[in-house]
Amino acid sequence: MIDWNMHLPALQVIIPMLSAAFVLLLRPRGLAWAGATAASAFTFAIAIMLTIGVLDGQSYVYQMGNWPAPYGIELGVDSFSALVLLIVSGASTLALLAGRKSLDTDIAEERQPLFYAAWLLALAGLVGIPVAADAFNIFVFMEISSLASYVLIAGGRDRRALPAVFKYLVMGTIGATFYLIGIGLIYLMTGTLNLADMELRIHEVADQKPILVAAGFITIGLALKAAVFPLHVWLPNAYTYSPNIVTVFLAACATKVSLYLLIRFDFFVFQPNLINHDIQFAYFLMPLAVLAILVASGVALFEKNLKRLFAYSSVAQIGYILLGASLVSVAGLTASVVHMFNHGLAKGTVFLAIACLATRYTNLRMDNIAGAAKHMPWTMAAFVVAGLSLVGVPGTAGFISKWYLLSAALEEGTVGWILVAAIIVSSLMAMAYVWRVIETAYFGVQANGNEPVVTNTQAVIDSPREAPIALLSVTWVGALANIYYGLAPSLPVTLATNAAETLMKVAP
Amino acid sequence: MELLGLYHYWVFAVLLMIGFYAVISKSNLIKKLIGLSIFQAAVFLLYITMGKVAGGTAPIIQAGVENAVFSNPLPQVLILTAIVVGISTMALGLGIVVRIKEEYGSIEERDIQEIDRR
Amino acid sequence: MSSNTAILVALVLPLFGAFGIALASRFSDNLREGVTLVTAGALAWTVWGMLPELLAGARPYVHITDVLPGIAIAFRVEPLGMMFAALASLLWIVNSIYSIGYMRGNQEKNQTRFYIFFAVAISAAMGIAFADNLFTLFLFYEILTLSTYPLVSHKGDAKTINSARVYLGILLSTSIGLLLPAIIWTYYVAGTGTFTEGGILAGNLAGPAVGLLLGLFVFGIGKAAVMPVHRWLPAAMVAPTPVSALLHAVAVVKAGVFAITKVIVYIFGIEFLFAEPSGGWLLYITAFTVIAASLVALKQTNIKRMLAYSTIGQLSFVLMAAATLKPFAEVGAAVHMVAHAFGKITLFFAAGAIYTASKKTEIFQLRGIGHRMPWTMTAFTIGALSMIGVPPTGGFVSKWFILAGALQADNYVAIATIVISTALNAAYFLPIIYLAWFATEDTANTKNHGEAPFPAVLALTITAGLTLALFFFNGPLLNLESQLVQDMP
Amino acid sequence: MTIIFGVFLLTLMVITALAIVHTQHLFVAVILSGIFSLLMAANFFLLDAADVALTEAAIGAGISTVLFLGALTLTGEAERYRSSSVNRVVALGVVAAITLMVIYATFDKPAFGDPQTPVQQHVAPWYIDTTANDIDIPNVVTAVLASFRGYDTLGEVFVVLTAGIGILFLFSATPTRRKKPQTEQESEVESTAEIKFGEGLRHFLIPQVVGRLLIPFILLFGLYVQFHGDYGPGGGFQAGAIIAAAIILYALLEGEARALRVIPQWVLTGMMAGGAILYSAVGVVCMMLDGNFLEYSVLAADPITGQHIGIIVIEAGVGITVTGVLLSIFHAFAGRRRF
Repeated sequence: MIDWNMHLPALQVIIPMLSAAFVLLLRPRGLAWAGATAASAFTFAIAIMLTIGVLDGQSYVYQMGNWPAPYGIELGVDSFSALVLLIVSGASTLALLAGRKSLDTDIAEERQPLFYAAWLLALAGLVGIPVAADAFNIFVFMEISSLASYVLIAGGRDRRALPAVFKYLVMGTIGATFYLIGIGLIYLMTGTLNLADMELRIHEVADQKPILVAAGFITIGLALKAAVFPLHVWLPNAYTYSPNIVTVFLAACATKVSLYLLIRFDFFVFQPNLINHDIQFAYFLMPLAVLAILVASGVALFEKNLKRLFAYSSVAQIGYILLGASLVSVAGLTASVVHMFNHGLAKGTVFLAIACLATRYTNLRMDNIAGAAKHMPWTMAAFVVAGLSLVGVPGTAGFISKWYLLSAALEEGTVGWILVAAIIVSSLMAMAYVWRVIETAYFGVQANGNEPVVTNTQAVIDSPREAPIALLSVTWVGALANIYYGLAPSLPVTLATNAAETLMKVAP
Repeated sequence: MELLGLYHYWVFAVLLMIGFYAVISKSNLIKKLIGLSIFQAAVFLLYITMGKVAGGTAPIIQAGVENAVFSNPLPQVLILTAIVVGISTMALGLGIVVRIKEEYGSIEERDIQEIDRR
Repeated sequence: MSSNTAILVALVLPLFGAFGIALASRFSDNLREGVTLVTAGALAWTVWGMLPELLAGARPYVHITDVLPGIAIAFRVEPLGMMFAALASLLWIVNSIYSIGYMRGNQEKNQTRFYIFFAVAISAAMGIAFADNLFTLFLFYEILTLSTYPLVSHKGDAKTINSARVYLGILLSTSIGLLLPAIIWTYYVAGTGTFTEGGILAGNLAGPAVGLLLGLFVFGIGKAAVMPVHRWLPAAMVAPTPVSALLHAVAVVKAGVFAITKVIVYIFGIEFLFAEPSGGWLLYITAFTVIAASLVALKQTNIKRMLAYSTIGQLSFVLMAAATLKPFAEVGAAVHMVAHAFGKITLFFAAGAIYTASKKTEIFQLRGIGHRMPWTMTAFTIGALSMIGVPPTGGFVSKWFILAGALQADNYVAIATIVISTALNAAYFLPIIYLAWFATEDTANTKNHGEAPFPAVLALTITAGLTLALFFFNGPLLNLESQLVQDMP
Repeated sequence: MTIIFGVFLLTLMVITALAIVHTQHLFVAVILSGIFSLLMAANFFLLDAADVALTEAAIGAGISTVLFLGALTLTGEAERYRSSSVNRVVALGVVAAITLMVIYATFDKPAFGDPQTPVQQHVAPWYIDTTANDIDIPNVVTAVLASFRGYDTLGEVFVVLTAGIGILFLFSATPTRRKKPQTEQESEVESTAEIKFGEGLRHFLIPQVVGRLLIPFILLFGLYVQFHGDYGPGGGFQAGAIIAAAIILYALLEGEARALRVIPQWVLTGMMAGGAILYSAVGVVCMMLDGNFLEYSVLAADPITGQHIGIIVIEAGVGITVTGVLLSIFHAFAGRRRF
């Protein structure tokens, strides 16, 4: 009898990948969507099984081809990767379940098998990274996910998607190449690619220049992929002009995976070995994180386009995640990991609600959606919940991460108070930009008359008053999850605490 | 031998610099992609250089030859992969450039920004 | 019903009510109002039912869930919360009766939405009243803010939206910007945020930090409207009058002063705060707010705006009493919350009744109106007397206790403030009473009108009666609140 | 001697790269970058990396150049602007910072070619020994590629597949500017142009004859590289590129349309997916046979035979996908009308 439980880490990646190849061949209408959704749901189920296993204290290690560890490629799943796997596969599944109608309007029917195959490849790449325990293997899967997400974003109807995706491609490739230089230098000094082995062997050569430079290259390269301020310039347009459902998927998880990798590398490999690495890491990233939080929130305050507004908000939220990590403490790291989960939840739901709006309003500029709540009360109610979660109002998931982040900052003494101030100022800015949208949608009056301006007048008559039921119900699943994880956050908190303790090498 | 080694690393650094310069400063999108490919090629050189063993041969075991010195096969495998990844990125990039030309009528970054601002 | 279940019922009942209101509105308006009244009645019955046990010294407790390790959603009934809950649940009935008359009399739109959010706000007020720790308090505090937003912005025109934005902006930003750090700081230094008799901060915090933390709490709880975070209160006057009554008398501002008092009593601990000089500024800022708000009220011509500034003054009056940190003053603070609630709701009801009947909103328009609306203006007079603190009204009782506390503490700032503010209160209320009863009506500009619709008159008569009753039958209340301070010197 | 040759090649590469960046004529830049790749390949050969050299020559110099030229015909050949001075300063600043970083790193680097460095000591000997004992094929690079790090290679196949999907997806969009109905005259002009373009070099005798002669040999060579990968330099990637090159040559001679008739797009799409599926299926079969994913040893009673089977099959999968993807991409570029 085959022990499938043992194979889970491998299956996690292989299933979406193999399904992608099959989906490519599915011709008849709708089948590609169904295949992709089923594969994604299966992937999600595996992620859940892995999480349950991890919570039970099981540790997953898998040797590809049964070759022993530093020689062959090893896979491993611990609390940290399990959490990221949940975010990625969950976001993909929900987005697919919600998005059929929305994607039908964005992607012509004959292009759909290609599109859904690319979607599954993006999923496979994104789950492949947290599962991998080998530095070069991570590079390969990083490229699968990047190339596939370029394709997904290029599916946007607006032609501005193309320059946006080109910029993303160039910057993403530079980031990946930096990463490659970094692991090349480490390999030069240690002779290994396996992360665990690297951690052991790097100790002897920790003070040598190539290792320091490698740490620099890897951190910068991954920061580029994770859209850390000021390397975020590719992100706003890429999110704005991609198909709405793709934005849901990517905004919820794509940058999180790069952040995962950044944190894993810096804490797992460098932190215990490099002298003063914690201080360098903090000095380098903390100012960037604070700037990201403040500047991006500020930009979001004045942004008119709904999607770009929340894209900038994502840049700010990435700043939060980084800020927690840059404290280099168990509490900070916990905050950071918890926020990965909660932000995925909140931002995913926000973009789902925006996708709902987009089914009725072709132009998502602020003044155009005035009074939308009258026509789409359920959509806007879900948006309000998600928006509050983004701000960090108690009772929502966002509050939990803010609580952890502030607690962690308070541990730091004087610097901590500056950080507290920054976090609070940006929370207030978040409140302002979220509320601007809510107020417009609930009380705004259309400049020219009372009815919504839909460029296609036919759509006003034909379209239902609310978004399609599948899309709307998934949006509400997201909204309710925001509340559920605001009141009973033990799942992300337990995983994050375990992850932080493992990374900081504190005995639990 | 030492000199050649350092020269390899310096050439790696210089090529990296040339490629990166082209990516950042050029306005033409195709030129940017060419720069990107030089940038990546430089990294290939870094890896292959480090795998070289003095007096070694390509890592192909030949019957009857005992105690042969082989260069390290691992960086070669990695770079094989990286080359293929590189060409895939490049192809996709070119596809996007062609589509940009179709939609905007230009492949100069400056023109595109100008058109979008309107 | 045991008191433990009663807590949960009190929290959930208004939510079921909201649901019932939504359902009932599909059938008829009368049914909807019926549901509101029944729910309000049931809630009051539930809450008041806990009173005997509490007087006997019981402290019912319910633990819902641990959100994070050490941070729970839990509820415990103690004298202060009991008083607040009892007050809110009682006034909800009266307010509902009044709303029926007001909303119908003014043909307001979206009445169902109004009743639903009103019920949600009451549920949040119950949560605040019974909160066992800072986290739970904060949670319901924010729910209260958010659920009252649709009430404030009820009218939906541009001016209303602007004012509602000020309302929400100040309340949310102070709570996130100041209260949340204060709470996290408390959890961080004390390891807990549970309201404990005698406080939890003693030994965990000292020096100027205490004053700073107190500041974060006092200004973070923006609902208490201590200057300079009082701006939202006049802004919120754009709301329909029952909402203003809710905001000022029942839920919102009372939640603010209640929360601050609770924090002073159960987080800092009276003795700890008394021993720590850095917390002393609270007395001065509240005293300043009392005087300043009264002066501003003196200059107002719009009745509701005047009442709003009066509220700001009275709230700080309560806080000043609490900050006197003497047993009499603490009891006085608690009683004054009740007395002010009864008095101020009467005044708002009267103002609303005047508007409904005559569309008058300015003080100078009130000449001789007492003869057209005798019931309304009698109630108004009683409310005003209570604000000034003249017997036989509830306001006298509380002022008496507060003055006694100030004398006990030899606190001349407090004594002077009490005296001056009484004079100022008299200065802005007495002219209205004079105008209403003794001036001759300006007949040219007045349409012929009588009293407001019956439910409105009924409601304001009840609250005026309550104001008087508080003077004569205050025994149970004093008993209950003296439990707060029974261990004090 | 090799030292001098190495220095010469490296210097030439730098000069070529500078020329590429400097020229404003994109056609020249593309041809130069082909030359750059050839120089790189030669250099790899000097560094004992025969497989990489072959790949770089086939892919970097061959396929990449074809793709760039294909794109150039669709986009135009001139670079319109020089870099602005602001851009230049910024670029030079960033570049200088990174170069300093890299040169800083070279100081503690182990000596070039030293067999005692960690790179040569840690895992490398194990690969060479284990290949001899457990896999028993001469080419260690192939063993590492296909078995020890077979999972990487699987990922790589999917990267190629993604690129193929991406190009097909991008080019399945109709340009918005062309959606308007065309005037009669325009469409006529266009259709005649298309006929000429579609005919390839059919009317030129010498390329026709030479090409016809060459194609079978190229195909044969491709197959040789595919199946001889275990013994010498080569494998699925190189073979795929070479076979694709043969068919591209055919398309150049006979016209793109006719080439597409010989191997239609649905076959190509099938190849793209099929190769990848074949590869993954080997892994899944290994799982079914109670091994780990991609543990070829369980495929036959004798582990070494199992390894051989596994490597041959997955190399075939790689070859099929690479051929399919490269041809799809070529057709996508070549069959695109110029707008």
